[in-house]
Amino acid sequence: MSSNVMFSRPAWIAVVLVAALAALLPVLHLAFPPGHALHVSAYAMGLAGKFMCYALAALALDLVWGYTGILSLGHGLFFALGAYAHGMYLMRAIGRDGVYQSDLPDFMVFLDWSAYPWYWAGTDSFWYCLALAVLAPGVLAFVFGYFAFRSRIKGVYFSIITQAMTYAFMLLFFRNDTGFGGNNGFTDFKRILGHSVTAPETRAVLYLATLACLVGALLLCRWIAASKLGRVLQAVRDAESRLMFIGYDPLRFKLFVWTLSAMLCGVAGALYVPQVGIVNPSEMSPANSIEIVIWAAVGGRGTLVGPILGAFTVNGLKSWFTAAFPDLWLFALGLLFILVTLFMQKGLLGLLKRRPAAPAAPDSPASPASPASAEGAAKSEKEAA
Amino acid sequence: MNSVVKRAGLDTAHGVILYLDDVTVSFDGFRALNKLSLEIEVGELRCIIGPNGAGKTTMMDVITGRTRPTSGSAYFGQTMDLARMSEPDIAGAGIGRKFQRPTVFEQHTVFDNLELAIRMDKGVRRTLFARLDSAQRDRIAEVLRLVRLQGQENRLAGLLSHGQKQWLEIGMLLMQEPQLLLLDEPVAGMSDAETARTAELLNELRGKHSIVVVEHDMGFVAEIAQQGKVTVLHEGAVLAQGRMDQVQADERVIEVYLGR
Amino acid sequence: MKSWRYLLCGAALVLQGGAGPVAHAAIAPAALQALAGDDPDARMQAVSDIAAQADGDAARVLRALKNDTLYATPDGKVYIVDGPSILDAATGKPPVMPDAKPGATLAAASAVMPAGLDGIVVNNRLRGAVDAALSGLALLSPRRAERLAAARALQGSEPDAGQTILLRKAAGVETDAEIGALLRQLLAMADLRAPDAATRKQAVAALAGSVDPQARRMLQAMLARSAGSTPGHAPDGAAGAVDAAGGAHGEPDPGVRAAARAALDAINARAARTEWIGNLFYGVSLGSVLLLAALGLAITFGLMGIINMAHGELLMIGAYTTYGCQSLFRHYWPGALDWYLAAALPASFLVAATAGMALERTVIRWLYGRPLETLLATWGISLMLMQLVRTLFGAQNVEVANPAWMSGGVTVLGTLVLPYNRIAIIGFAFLVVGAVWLVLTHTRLGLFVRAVMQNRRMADCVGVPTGRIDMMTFGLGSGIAGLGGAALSQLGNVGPDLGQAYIIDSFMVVVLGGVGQLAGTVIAALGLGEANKLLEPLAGAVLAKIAILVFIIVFIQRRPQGLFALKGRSVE
Amino acid sequence: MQARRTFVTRIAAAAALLAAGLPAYAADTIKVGILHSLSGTMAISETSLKDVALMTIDEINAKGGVLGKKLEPVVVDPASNWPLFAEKARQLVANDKVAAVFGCWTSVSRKSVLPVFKELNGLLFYPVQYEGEELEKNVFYTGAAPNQQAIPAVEYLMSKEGGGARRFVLLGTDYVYPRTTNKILRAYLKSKGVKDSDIDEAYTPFGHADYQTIVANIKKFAAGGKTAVISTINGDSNVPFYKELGNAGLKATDVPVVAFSVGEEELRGVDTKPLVGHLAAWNYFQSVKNPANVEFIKKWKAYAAAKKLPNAASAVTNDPMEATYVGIHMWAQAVEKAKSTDTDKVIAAMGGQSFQSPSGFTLTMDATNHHLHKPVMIGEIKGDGQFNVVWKTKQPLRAQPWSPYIKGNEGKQSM
Repeated sequence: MSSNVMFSRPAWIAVVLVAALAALLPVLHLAFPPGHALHVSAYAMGLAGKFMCYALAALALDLVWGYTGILSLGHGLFFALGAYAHGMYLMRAIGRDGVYQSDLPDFMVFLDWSAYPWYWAGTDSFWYCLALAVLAPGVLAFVFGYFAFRSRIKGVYFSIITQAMTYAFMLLFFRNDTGFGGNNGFTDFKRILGHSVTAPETRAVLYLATLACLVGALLLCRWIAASKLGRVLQAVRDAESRLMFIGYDPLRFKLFVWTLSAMLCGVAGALYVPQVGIVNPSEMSPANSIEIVIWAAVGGRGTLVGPILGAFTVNGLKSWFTAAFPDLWLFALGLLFILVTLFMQKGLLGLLKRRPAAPAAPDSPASPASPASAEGAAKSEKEAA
Repeated sequence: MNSVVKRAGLDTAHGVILYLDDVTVSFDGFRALNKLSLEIEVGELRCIIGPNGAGKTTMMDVITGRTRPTSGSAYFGQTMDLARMSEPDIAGAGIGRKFQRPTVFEQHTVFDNLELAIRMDKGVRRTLFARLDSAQRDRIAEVLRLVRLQGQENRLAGLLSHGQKQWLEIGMLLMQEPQLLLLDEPVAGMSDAETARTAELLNELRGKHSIVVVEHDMGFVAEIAQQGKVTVLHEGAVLAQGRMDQVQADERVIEVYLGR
Repeated sequence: MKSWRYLLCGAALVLQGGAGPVAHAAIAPAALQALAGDDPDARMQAVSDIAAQADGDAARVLRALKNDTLYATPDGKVYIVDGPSILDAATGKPPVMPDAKPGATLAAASAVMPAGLDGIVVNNRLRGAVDAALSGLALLSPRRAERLAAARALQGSEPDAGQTILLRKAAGVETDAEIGALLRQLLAMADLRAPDAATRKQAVAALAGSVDPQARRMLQAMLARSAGSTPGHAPDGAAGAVDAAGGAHGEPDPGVRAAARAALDAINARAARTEWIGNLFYGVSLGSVLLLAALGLAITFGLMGIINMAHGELLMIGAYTTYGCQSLFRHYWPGALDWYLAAALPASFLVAATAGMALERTVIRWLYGRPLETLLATWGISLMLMQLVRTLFGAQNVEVANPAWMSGGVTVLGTLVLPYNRIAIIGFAFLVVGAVWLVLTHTRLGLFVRAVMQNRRMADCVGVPTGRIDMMTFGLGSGIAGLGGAALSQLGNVGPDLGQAYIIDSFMVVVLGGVGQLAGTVIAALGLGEANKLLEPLAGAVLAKIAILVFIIVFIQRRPQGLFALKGRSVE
Repeated sequence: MQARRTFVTRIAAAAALLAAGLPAYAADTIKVGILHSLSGTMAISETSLKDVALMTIDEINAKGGVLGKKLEPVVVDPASNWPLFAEKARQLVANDKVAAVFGCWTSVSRKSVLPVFKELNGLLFYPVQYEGEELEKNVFYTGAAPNQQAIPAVEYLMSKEGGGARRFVLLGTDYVYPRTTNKILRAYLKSKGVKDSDIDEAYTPFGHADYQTIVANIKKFAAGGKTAVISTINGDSNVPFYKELGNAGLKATDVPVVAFSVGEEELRGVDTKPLVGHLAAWNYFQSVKNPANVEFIKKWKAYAAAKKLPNAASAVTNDPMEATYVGIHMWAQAVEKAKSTDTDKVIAAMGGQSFQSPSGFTLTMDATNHHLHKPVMIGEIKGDGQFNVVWKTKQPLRAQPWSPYIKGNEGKQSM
């Protein structure tokens, strides 16, 4: 019996538990001196923070892919736009501490610019930039999505043009004359709201903010998924035309979830910049967008925990491999992707939940989500409820 | 362009719910519909038969807004120009369509399928905050009974038998409380028993809705057409029209359709 | 360069003695010594002096110098060391040495010679002089090709007095029309300096047909005003403008100036035309590259609907196979090195095809009907393939050389050079397209392929071995990609990242062309190529590329199914 | 929902692994980090630097190591991913507690790790010629600053020997190094009386592979007078550029191209016959003749063969490799002098360190600006992919990281 209950009791407990544990990291980081057994190094915390941003992006992507069956190969762009938007503030916040002691960022001084271009207006305000980090991806997604969905672009075609979009933006941002620092992008941040970005306290706060956003996003997505709208989204994925003929306008639903997802990605990006200390156009490279997809797939698409799990697993492995076997790690990672797609259609989460497989839904390029994993989706909905 | 629940503007003053007037549809030269004219009266159950490629499905497409007529006009009631409305609007206005191949939401339970179809404001916001009230639950239960799926409501639609899917789809149409039901081969691939039950079902619906049934199965048609009108399509135009026995007697029909 | 006067005498000698070397005169050791020294001007002088001898020895030494085969010992003895043979530069005979047999190898030689036998370094300046000198000699060569090359080589700079004399001589005896024209143009440049206006006027007229940038520069100089005037900016040269405040014109006589202006206009007009034609060619060329890159994908993605992210790596495999063949030829069959492509093409096709089939059997076959999952799997594959190549061949690019017949280019319209390798690749691209078309339309395999792609179940029922067809289709696509890689290796990098450079463009082309539409792919590729090349001069490389991408996005909005969308009755 | 629990354990695991994981390091070795991309787009250039670094470390260990301890290299792969560079740098310095890090190639990778080294007071040796406009206490730059590469090259081109070029095409990939270099060169050329109309500046995107139009433009521009091309094209685009150049019949004697990022390693990927005579400016060429270099080349070839590096047979040395080699040796010397690996002590000891480098000169580390005094050499490409050194400075030049040709740099010459 379908209902709008968000989480079952155990699920609630789990969420709170995980959040609490995650929130413990910065405390340990601050409370205990380096070397102490319980000390959590800035490195570990930074890593976890970074992963949480990735997780947020993966979660956002899964909302459109896993639930609505729209595969975006351009989410890296939304992520990057959020990052750049926040980066603009961080650049302004450097003030005169730059190499050329100018009010302008070094790269502008360097291009002999004497004033900020118009699109930098207002970026000295933290809150404006934060809003921008959400709105810029949102607006872009809305416009792009409106036209794409209106002309009923589906499946592969949609994926490819999203890829074209992010690729075009990457080239644009690589240009020095575009006014976003070209290849070097934004880096060497000094302070955020007056606090040094490298101070442990600032780090802790950023980390907690990220955690809060991630949990918030999780709850939001869960709420949407559990609502009737969530079921409509899956209906879009499985039989869009039927949905149309019972009176729903798929365009609006797709647009809604697509834009929302882009905004979440923007948030992830905004949180990402200060923690890694650099944003550059390669964040927009098609490969990065594909990686986000892979996180969702590895964790288990069509679920909400899956993408988070996936983001942590893949990036955790990446961080470890690149240090442990620098020459071979790509083999391992590549193999992982292949195995996951071949044998774990429900991703890692699928492994954790033993459930009988269900019959395949009619499958076509227009409904990308594989029947089995869609099944997984439907199921995980059920028992979360 | 919110699809509205109250059938604003559906004006059936002249007792006619659907007009097709000189509708022509051509794909790169090939005329799927050729000056097709047709009228469906309120509460009528009309059977439409015709050999493959006669244009039955294209006609459905035109009525439901999937295909735009190359020329001619299609009106829902006196006022609604179907050629100007989007699929969802048409559905919202009260035309329900069942496809040839049963299409239901396989990953949803039977209950969810019906709930999704329920007649209400289907905009994004309303959907997001939608809650089922008891009246709606009763309605769902009623339809479940009607389409003989009681006790199945928590099964995934994908697990239903072919016939059950057909019924579920019809049930979804009923949830929309449509004025006009378009049924494209409702008994295709059904066992005799299922066919019989479907016939019963349609007979129950007779009068409550205007119904257009496109079907090959003559036996079935004969069963549900009763004294009602039967239309024979051929090469995108009406070949003959009249009571079943008349039509069956018409030698042109025998020529092209029963073919010998 | 007064040396040209000697050169003239030498040349005269050569003429008298008919073609071919004359009485043998060894080369002055002093000159050689200077050549070996490190006073740049002395070395230039030495080149002139040697050139002045204008005989076989001189030519041999100069060529040796040009080809880095001229060696010197610290005490200034100079030898021509070419592979196994050693010659005394001065005499052109094997060096007279106590215990070295004639034709001893460099190693042997250096063993007996004073230590520190070392190559004589040539820099551009010296090389330029050597080239000029050699061309000067070649002007009188009996072989047309050599004379033509020489005449061409002499362009680009104004001939000096000595050169002029030689040129007149050569022009006098030149029988070939084309060469004659070139020589006359060179002479005309000299005549521009002539004292009397009439000669100058003739010269100007003669130069109207010239493609030599130097000629253009000189004409501009004539029109420019001497004071504060820049070449390239020609003020209005109407008669009477002379006494205007701007100072005197480079050319005093208004009549000649008018002629010069006319000539200059003619030259510029021709240049503009040539540039336009050039852009068109570049577009086609780029288009053919895109086509070769995308064609394989048009089959695997277009026909089979497999989002093959490893497509780029299949290109790479093709390129590396080409590299492998080249290395093998180098090693075992250096004589036929120029023809290594003949082996490389089939090889790259087979290797890539095999790799493709292996992928299809092991991974992709399990993912049919789940196109977006193949994307992930093939992405993983592409990562592994790249790393594999890195471990096998190293992260650095490997060298794939154009065969001799593919390097250089044909000069059309005087200035426009169409590189042979690009011409070859354009031709090749269309050959491959033709072949694919034939396979798909005129063979049983093609029939099956189309059948399976249109209705797998039905094909299955009528007994088409769909499994095998899938494998072979994918193999075909991969093989084509391999061919593409082989072709691309002739233009750019062959490295582990080769594939990444093309994968996105390939997808754009296929999608733009319309999935499953071979013709669409061809048109899309050429269209994008042209568009890109016509935009680039206006917007620059980056913006041009962005514009193209935006265009693609917008276009897909208009025609979601690509260029060649199939309209039809909606099917549920 | 057990998924959530494993998700917890994963965080915990990750944290444990990464935080607690590595700081346990043996006291009898000194760890040094090697931070070069072994995958991704930069692997092309950086892989060989990793190998040279390892070779140098072996060499030092063979001589008994430093302070009587063996050096223990920690190799990581930042995969040409700039944020990953920062992460890896932190891991090396904070977790592995390495005494020094040798690495980075692109400007952006350096910029992305800088904050880390400043924050953790680590030590970075950067072996690549770069744009300057930077001076960091924690970084030692063993590559060339613009005045140690670009300007002498242009001087040469303008000289009689160099062909007396009067017009210049500044051609580069669109990122900070070419931009800066060209900015400096433009200012320099102006100071030499070259008019703006005689300078043409053009940029191409990364990985640009189609140089038809560009080459055509160069040809057109060159029609206006004796022209030279100054190329700051990024490694990977050079092959297509040079192939186009060769086939379009632009000979070095007509339009010489001088490149700042093309060395022996890059030329391995090109058929150099059509390129004979084009130039490159570096502080070292494999072809320079002196005992130190002979030794260096011999060691490298032996190492490549021993480690079975891919196509070891054709192994070559180049400038950044030499810079890496020098950097590691100087660091070792400094540690010996400081009797400690403590960053500040080593920084102090680095000043004035000198080393007999394969370039045939004795290089000295400038105490005030952390750059090496380097000789400048101009080489012409030969048919065999090596370079003829056609010009070199008499003695090493002091680096000017803050180019006097960029305004606002006055009096910024040291820290």
